[in-house]
Amino acid sequence: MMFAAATLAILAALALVVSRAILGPTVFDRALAGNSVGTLAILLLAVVGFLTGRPEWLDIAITYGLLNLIGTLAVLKYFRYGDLAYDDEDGA
Amino acid sequence: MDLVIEIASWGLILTGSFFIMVGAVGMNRMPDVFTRMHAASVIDTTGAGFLIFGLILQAGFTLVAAKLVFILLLFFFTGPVVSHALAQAALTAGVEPILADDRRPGHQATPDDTAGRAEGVAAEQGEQPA
Amino acid sequence: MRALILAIAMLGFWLALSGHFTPFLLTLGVLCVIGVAALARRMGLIDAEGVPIELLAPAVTYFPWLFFEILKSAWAVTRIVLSPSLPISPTMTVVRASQRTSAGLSTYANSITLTPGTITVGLRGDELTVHAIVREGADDLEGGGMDARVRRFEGGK
Amino acid sequence: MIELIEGVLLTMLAAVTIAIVRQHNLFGVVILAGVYSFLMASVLIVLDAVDVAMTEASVGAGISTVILLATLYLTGSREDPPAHTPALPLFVATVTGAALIWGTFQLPGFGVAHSPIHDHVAPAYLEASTKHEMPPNVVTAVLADFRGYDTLGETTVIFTAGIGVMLLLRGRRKRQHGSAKEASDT
Repeated sequence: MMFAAATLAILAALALVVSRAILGPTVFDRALAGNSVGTLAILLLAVVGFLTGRPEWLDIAITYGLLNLIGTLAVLKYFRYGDLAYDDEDGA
Repeated sequence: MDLVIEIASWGLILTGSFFIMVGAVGMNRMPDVFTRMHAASVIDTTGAGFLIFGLILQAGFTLVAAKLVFILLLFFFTGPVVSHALAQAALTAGVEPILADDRRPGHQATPDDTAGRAEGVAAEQGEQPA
Repeated sequence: MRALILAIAMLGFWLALSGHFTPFLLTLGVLCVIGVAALARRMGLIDAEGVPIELLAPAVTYFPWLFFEILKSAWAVTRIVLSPSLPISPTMTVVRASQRTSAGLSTYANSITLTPGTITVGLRGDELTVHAIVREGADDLEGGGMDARVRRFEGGK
Repeated sequence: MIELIEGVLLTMLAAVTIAIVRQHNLFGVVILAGVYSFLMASVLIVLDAVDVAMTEASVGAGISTVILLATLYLTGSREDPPAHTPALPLFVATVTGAALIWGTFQLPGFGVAHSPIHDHVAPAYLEASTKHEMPPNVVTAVLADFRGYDTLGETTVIFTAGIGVMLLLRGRRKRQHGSAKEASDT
């Protein structure tokens, strides 16, 4: 019951955030919304796991978290430096 | 005792859901990227935090709880990195924040501005029809 | 020493994800952890910045304080979002950070970002550029309460 | 409840798809494609296809975002105005889509226990994976043990492709940055 409530809240929030991703207007609004979509997808995953009584899928939520970080940072690094491989050769 | 835990996790999960909704609404109400980021960080910290604490109470002392703690730590350590990168990238690209009050000394340019690149990106954004 | 603690932490993470304790899988896990720790050491990732074990003890008191700060400011942002008139007064300001180590400095910058309502936008030397959603948030940071708290966290006086 | 979640997620997927089509800034397209992948992975999770969801998230939201950005670095980020009318592509896409939808009518219903895929190799895999010393997860056992050579071949192909992409991008970078930077790096 409370998981259902939380699921509904997350879905509503997801809809709002996706609408922000679609409306933009700048690329950074989209990137911000994209990152929030990732966060909400992780939370949805966790809550749905409890809702269906099988919360073991959380490893995947962790993977999502790491991927979300990589994806968003790749986009932002591109804007900051204009090149994904910026400090590849500087030892980082 | 079980009842106490049950009620506590109810409260935490509903509080978390509330903050998630607030953050999402805020992302649609705020006027520009920088102010929207504040709303998004409500989702990342308070919303996710309360929700996951509630789920931990439900999970009890199991591996599931440990994984939830990892997810929470992940949010707390990666969230600021992303926000910071986003703000800096937006500023570098020439997105001017809407400000009521600018206390930066002399309103100097952003740190190590890569000017040529920034103009290109800003020009692209100008063409966007919202 | 740092490599050992890193290895123990990674082993704990691996165990939590795996959830299987047969000897075969445990051996594989331990071997992987040793390999990764050796690799990290070779890459020079294991130093005061990569594995800040000195900060573990102060973190016990710092994090609850930070959580409380996050709660307070999240509530403030919530009130702003939910009020019909949207009373924001976005402010950019420059704050001086007094931390000595890079780990302390990044803790301060990230703590500012973690509390909803303030975001560290830039960092040059010991000057943080901060965007706050209302003037009061910028005033608080300029007051330096959090700065002093982080300085104590990293072990200064 | 599950149907509701699926319905909402699929609606959002449709909205994001339309937004991708209408978007002319290719950075926006990349980011929206990442959003699409996360939503799709959530749908797959709700449908119980956990391993597919993992793949969708890592390939769709992780790797292809990075690869598409690397491509944009080489090509520029504005969509060119179309050189010809969209009638032919639209026709091809419509026919393909219709054929695919028509194909789904022949498939067994979702979650039917005795559809062909569940009656042939799956029981054998399930039985064998409990008998021998194998990874505890059956999907992993199938991928890494029963179809081990298959998986080895796949990963070899992907690894080679990755190396090829890296070499291509690297060669371009060297030429652009000139030799002065290289000298300072060593």
